[in-house]
Amino acid sequence: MTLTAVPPREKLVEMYGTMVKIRLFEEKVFELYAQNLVPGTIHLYTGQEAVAVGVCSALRRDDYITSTHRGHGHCIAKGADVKRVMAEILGKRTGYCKGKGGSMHIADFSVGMLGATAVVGAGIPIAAGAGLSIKLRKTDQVVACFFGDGASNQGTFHEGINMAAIWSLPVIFVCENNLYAMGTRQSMVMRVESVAERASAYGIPGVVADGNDVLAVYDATLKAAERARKGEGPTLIECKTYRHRGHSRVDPAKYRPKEEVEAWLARDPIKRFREKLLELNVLTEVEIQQIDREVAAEIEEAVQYAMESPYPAPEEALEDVYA
Amino acid sequence: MTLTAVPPREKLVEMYGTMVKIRLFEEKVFELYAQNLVPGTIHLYTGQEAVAVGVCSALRRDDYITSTHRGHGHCIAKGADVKRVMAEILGKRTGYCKGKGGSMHIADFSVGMLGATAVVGAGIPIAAGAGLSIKLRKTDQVVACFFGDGASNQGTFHEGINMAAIWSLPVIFVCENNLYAMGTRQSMVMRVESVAERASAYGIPGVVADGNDVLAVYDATLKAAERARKGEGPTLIECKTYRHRGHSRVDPAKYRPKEEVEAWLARDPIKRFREKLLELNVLTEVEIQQIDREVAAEIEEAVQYAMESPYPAPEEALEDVYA
Amino acid sequence: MRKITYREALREALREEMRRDPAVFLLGEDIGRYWGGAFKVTEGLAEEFGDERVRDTPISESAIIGVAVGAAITGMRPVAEIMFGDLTALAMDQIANQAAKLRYMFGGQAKVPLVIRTPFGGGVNIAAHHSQCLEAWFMHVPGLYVAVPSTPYDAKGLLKTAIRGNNPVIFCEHKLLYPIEGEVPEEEYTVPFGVADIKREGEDVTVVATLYMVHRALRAAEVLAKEKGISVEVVDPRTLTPLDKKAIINSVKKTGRLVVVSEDCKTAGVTAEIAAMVAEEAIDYLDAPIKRVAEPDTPIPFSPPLERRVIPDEKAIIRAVEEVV
Amino acid sequence: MRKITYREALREALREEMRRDPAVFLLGEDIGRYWGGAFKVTEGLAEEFGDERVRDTPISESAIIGVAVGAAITGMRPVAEIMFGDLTALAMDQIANQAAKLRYMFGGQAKVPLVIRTPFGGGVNIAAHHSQCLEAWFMHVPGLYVAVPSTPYDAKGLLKTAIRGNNPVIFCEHKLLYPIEGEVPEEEYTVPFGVADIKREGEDVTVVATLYMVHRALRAAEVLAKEKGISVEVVDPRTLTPLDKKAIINSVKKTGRLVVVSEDCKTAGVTAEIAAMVAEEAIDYLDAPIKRVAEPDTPIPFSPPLERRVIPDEKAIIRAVEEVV
Ligand SMILES: Cc1ncc(C[n+]2csc(CCOP(=O)(O)OP(=O)(O)O)c2C)c(N)n1
Ligand SMILES: Cc1ncc(C[n+]2csc(CCOP(=O)(O)OP(=O)(O)O)c2C)c(N)n1
Ligand SMILES: [Mg+2]
Ligand SMILES: [Mg+2]
Repeated sequence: MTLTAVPPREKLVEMYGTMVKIRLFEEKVFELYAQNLVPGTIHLYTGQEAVAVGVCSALRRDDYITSTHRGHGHCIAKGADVKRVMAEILGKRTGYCKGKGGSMHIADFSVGMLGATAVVGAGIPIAAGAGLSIKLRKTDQVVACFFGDGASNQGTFHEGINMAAIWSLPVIFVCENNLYAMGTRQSMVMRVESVAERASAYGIPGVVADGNDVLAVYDATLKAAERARKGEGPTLIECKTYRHRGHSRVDPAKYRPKEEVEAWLARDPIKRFREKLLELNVLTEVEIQQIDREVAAEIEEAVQYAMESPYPAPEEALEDVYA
Repeated sequence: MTLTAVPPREKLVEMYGTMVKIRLFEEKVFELYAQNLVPGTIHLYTGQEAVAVGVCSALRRDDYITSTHRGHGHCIAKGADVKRVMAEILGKRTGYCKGKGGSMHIADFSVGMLGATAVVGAGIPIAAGAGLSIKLRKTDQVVACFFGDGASNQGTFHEGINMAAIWSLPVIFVCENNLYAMGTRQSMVMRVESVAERASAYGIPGVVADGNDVLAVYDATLKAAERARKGEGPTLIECKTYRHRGHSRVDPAKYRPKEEVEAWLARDPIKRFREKLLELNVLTEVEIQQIDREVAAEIEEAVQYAMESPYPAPEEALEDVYA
Repeated sequence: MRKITYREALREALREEMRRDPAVFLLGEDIGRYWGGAFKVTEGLAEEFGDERVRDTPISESAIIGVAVGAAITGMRPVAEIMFGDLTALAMDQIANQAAKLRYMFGGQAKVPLVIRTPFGGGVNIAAHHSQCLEAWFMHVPGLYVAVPSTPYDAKGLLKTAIRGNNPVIFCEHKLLYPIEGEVPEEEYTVPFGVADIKREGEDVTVVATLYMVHRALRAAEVLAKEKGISVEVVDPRTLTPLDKKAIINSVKKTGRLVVVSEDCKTAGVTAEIAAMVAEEAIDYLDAPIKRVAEPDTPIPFSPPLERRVIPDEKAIIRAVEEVV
Repeated sequence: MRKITYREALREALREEMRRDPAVFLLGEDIGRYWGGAFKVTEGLAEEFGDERVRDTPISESAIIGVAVGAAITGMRPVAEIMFGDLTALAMDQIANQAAKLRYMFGGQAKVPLVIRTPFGGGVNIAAHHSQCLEAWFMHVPGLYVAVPSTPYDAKGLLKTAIRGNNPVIFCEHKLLYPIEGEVPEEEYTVPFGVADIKREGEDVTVVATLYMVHRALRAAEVLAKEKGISVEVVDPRTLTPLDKKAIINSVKKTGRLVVVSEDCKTAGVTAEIAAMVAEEAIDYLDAPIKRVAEPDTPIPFSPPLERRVIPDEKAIIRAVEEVV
């Protein structure tokens, strides 16, 4: 593919740093989970970093995103503070949602992260609604709406994208196709090759991007955002990617063929981007190691912050029901 | 279009008779409605006769159909007795549903008419389910599922057709595109020209048929049914048609341009079929008049039957909740 | 005072709030210039405010609410119409799991100022898919408010409160109420949530009723007063969430007898919660069993004699009152 | 007698009924050979019965139920799984307006032998979208049955009854019950609908509880007996529709005191209907106000101390019992 624009150096460096940040964050969450320090369940973003980072890097801070059960990466990519994300995941009062939401419901409205819904597909019309709000308020923001391949079989996908299409709303629908919805392979539940093909049912462009190539995702998003800001309506971008681990918690993901897993691990988005940056002479090995170390320190700090934060008091359960 | 098969003479005659039967039935319902004899609301099928008759003529008696709020025509075309349809519409105990269903919920399971649902789009997955039942029971029946252009924006359209597609269920999805959902023109709520285009999102054939040409509909259905019986899965047939009257009851349908209405009235499916039959020498003017008279008599009889039938007793309201 | 219909009262509330606040907009099926709403509540509003703010939607109930939620959490004040209350079932996830819960899940970050207007109720022979009263489902959803206006005055005042508030509201209308007339002042006013209205004072029995049943209860009270000398107090909660428990309990303290009337199916319906609340919090004031008047547990049938059988009428209310006095 | 888990009991019921009747088949998300159901209830069944009869579906809750309805009215006996009870909201129209009403609307022409299995309940810190108890919504839908097994024995026996019956059933399971063990005979048996089970006999107070709350009520009863000498009778209705009113009333006649315990949100929940029913039909036997123990009206929070605060525990039950004796 040809890129419309290679981002400037600082942007590239920042993108790399954010990808590493998500990766290390998730590895830490997994570790803490294994130590029984994370309540509930978790759905790690490991392997899909290029999608969240590619998309969010092409957005402005005042743009919106909506997220899913697999949302840590989206959150961090949009600019949320890892300290408070980690605190939320551990159920602490200092978390973004004061411990009420947890892993599946993180939100940070201050950076335009409109929250994760754990009902698969439910965020799609909500994102369209944020788009309608933008249109009615006449700002030039856009909304990026993340969802999975599995979500694209929900009625909300159809209704939400259709509404965004007919009203030319500034929404970028980002399908992260990681080939599976839990143990269900895409080919078991769809008779089309790519989710992007479904865009034609709504008269909008459907684009397939290499979801393990952050620059490809960035580029596709930039184009879609431009289109959206011009009032030309939504785009559906399907990012082909893969989750490195099981669906959630302890899922060993035995339903995936070994060769498939290996092939995708070989296409690790961070490894690829690192190579690219070296190739383009944007960063040296030494600089990369430096970034990796800094990010690791930031994550350590986040863990410490989260671990030291207090739990909410029981009576706080009764707050925030009504405004 | 080229027809795969022109039906035999008796079939053509029967098709003509059924179309007239639906037309006269609906005119009678309208008349009775104006006289305050029909409780509730009504959605007349007038103008769309070629669709129900074209589809049902291509089906076997043991095939199934599902229907909608605009279902009188489907019912009659599938072989239900006009007497009992009329009785149901008047709320009589002798109606197919003992007066419990009324115009929007007629069913006649004895002819495979699995009932009308008044929730727009809700019949689509139900039809898919009847298709699954056929597959599991290993019969060679098929299901025809009627719904409107408006219904194709419902989540159930997406979910139901997708499920039928991935499982190759023997279902024919028949979209009766009469250009409007109540006062809402199709172009206001869809960014595609034809509903049939949406079939590609499910990897199934999408066909546009002239819904005012009974033979075109018949032909498209025959092909879809053959495909379905061979286990090749569903087809989406969009029948372009027009309702002659308003959406329901007293709707004067002022939202429709006069020229549009006139153009469509000029393409009246019964008039056209009548001309065709004369042209093909299947029927003479005299024979046609004879059929028209016989049908009119049958409708009169149905009205009389329905009018003379008793209302259900109040306590019958408490029956049929559970089997 | 001037009299206007319930329909006009609702329309006035919408018009006034749309004039007052540019963040208010309407969306729903056929609410715009081509139809004006299935029950004509929004008639004329597209002409005044344009198609952008009076927005016709596809037949996509779930997305209507979802889109409204997205707009609400980003600064707008959507008023969504679901054409028939029965069809809220199609949007139940967006209503109960999204609209109602986002604020809480996000630890108070979101405000969801969303009004969902929808007509409930039977009496017009349109059968099982267009006649239900489903308020009880929504009472069971924390994070939602449930408004149930029975008069033009309450309709206008409650709708304005709903639109100005910062929480999602299921605004329950009733098909048979649209044409009824009542006094509505020309001047600006609102009706607060959580404040019941004593629609008729009385001494012997408390009848709690909502929506169209308020009118049936009032007619029953009239008959009981005239024919039996029984004095009935009719309490209209006006909102089911928040529920004005105090007003109900105070009335029960006075009368010692409670009949709860609602048009929904009896089991686990509106009458269940009100009866249970009193049995829990005020049982000692009761001199007789609590009576519930509601629909039997059947879908709503089409044919007039059948439908009349299931919807509570004045006679059923009178019978219940006589049983407890 | 041998002991097996609730999960195994459910699986046995499915397996036996699938062997007995070729019309029985299963459908749902990830119920097949690749996962065996989110809670592993259907594990191994695809291997025995094949992918056609243990059918993995797309994530399309509304169509899962719709397809099941279509299959049910044409001769099959589908058992649909909705992965989490909260997600029934997505299929509410197909459940409440289609499955439950078709038979009635069509004047008895249709039979809808459809079982919808779904896990409700909290206690595992998965927050507002995966923790609710929503049985009350379904009690309010005529045409549906609502089963609420609390033990392996009841789970197996009720599920077999559900599958053999000719009506739609919401079969409510509970996440915390899956691993619990209980006695289940090797021999064939079924548990009828509408017959409550006295899980513990007692004299002083009737505690009606369902699902996981039965176990908390039993532990509370143990404590109360030991520490306070209060004798608690624990009544488990086992099905909420049909509800065994007689068993509840008989127990209240004996004890004169009623505490109703349920894990759902209090307002308009399960406890409301049971309390209201007794207030209406058996108030004269009561020597104290009815107490309801349920969740406060909040969504279910994620963090352990918050979640513990909202889900009724033994202490809350003990407190309620002490308040009425
Ligand atoms: C409506 C709904 N159905 C089912 C679930 C349970 N569930 C959680 S994640 C998931 C798979 C989602 O797959 P996909 O959309 O591809 O996202 P991924 O997990 O692959 O990121 C399922 C079935 C849910 N949370 N919501
Ligand atoms: C889910 C749902 N939404 C809204 C309605 C109200 N309604 C009844 S018919 C109708 C229009 C349907 O349009 P279409 O599907 O094109 O069928 P047509 O009436 O043109 O035959 C609407 C909106 C309904 N019954 N069900
Ligand atoms: Mg996936
Ligand atoms: Mg139409």
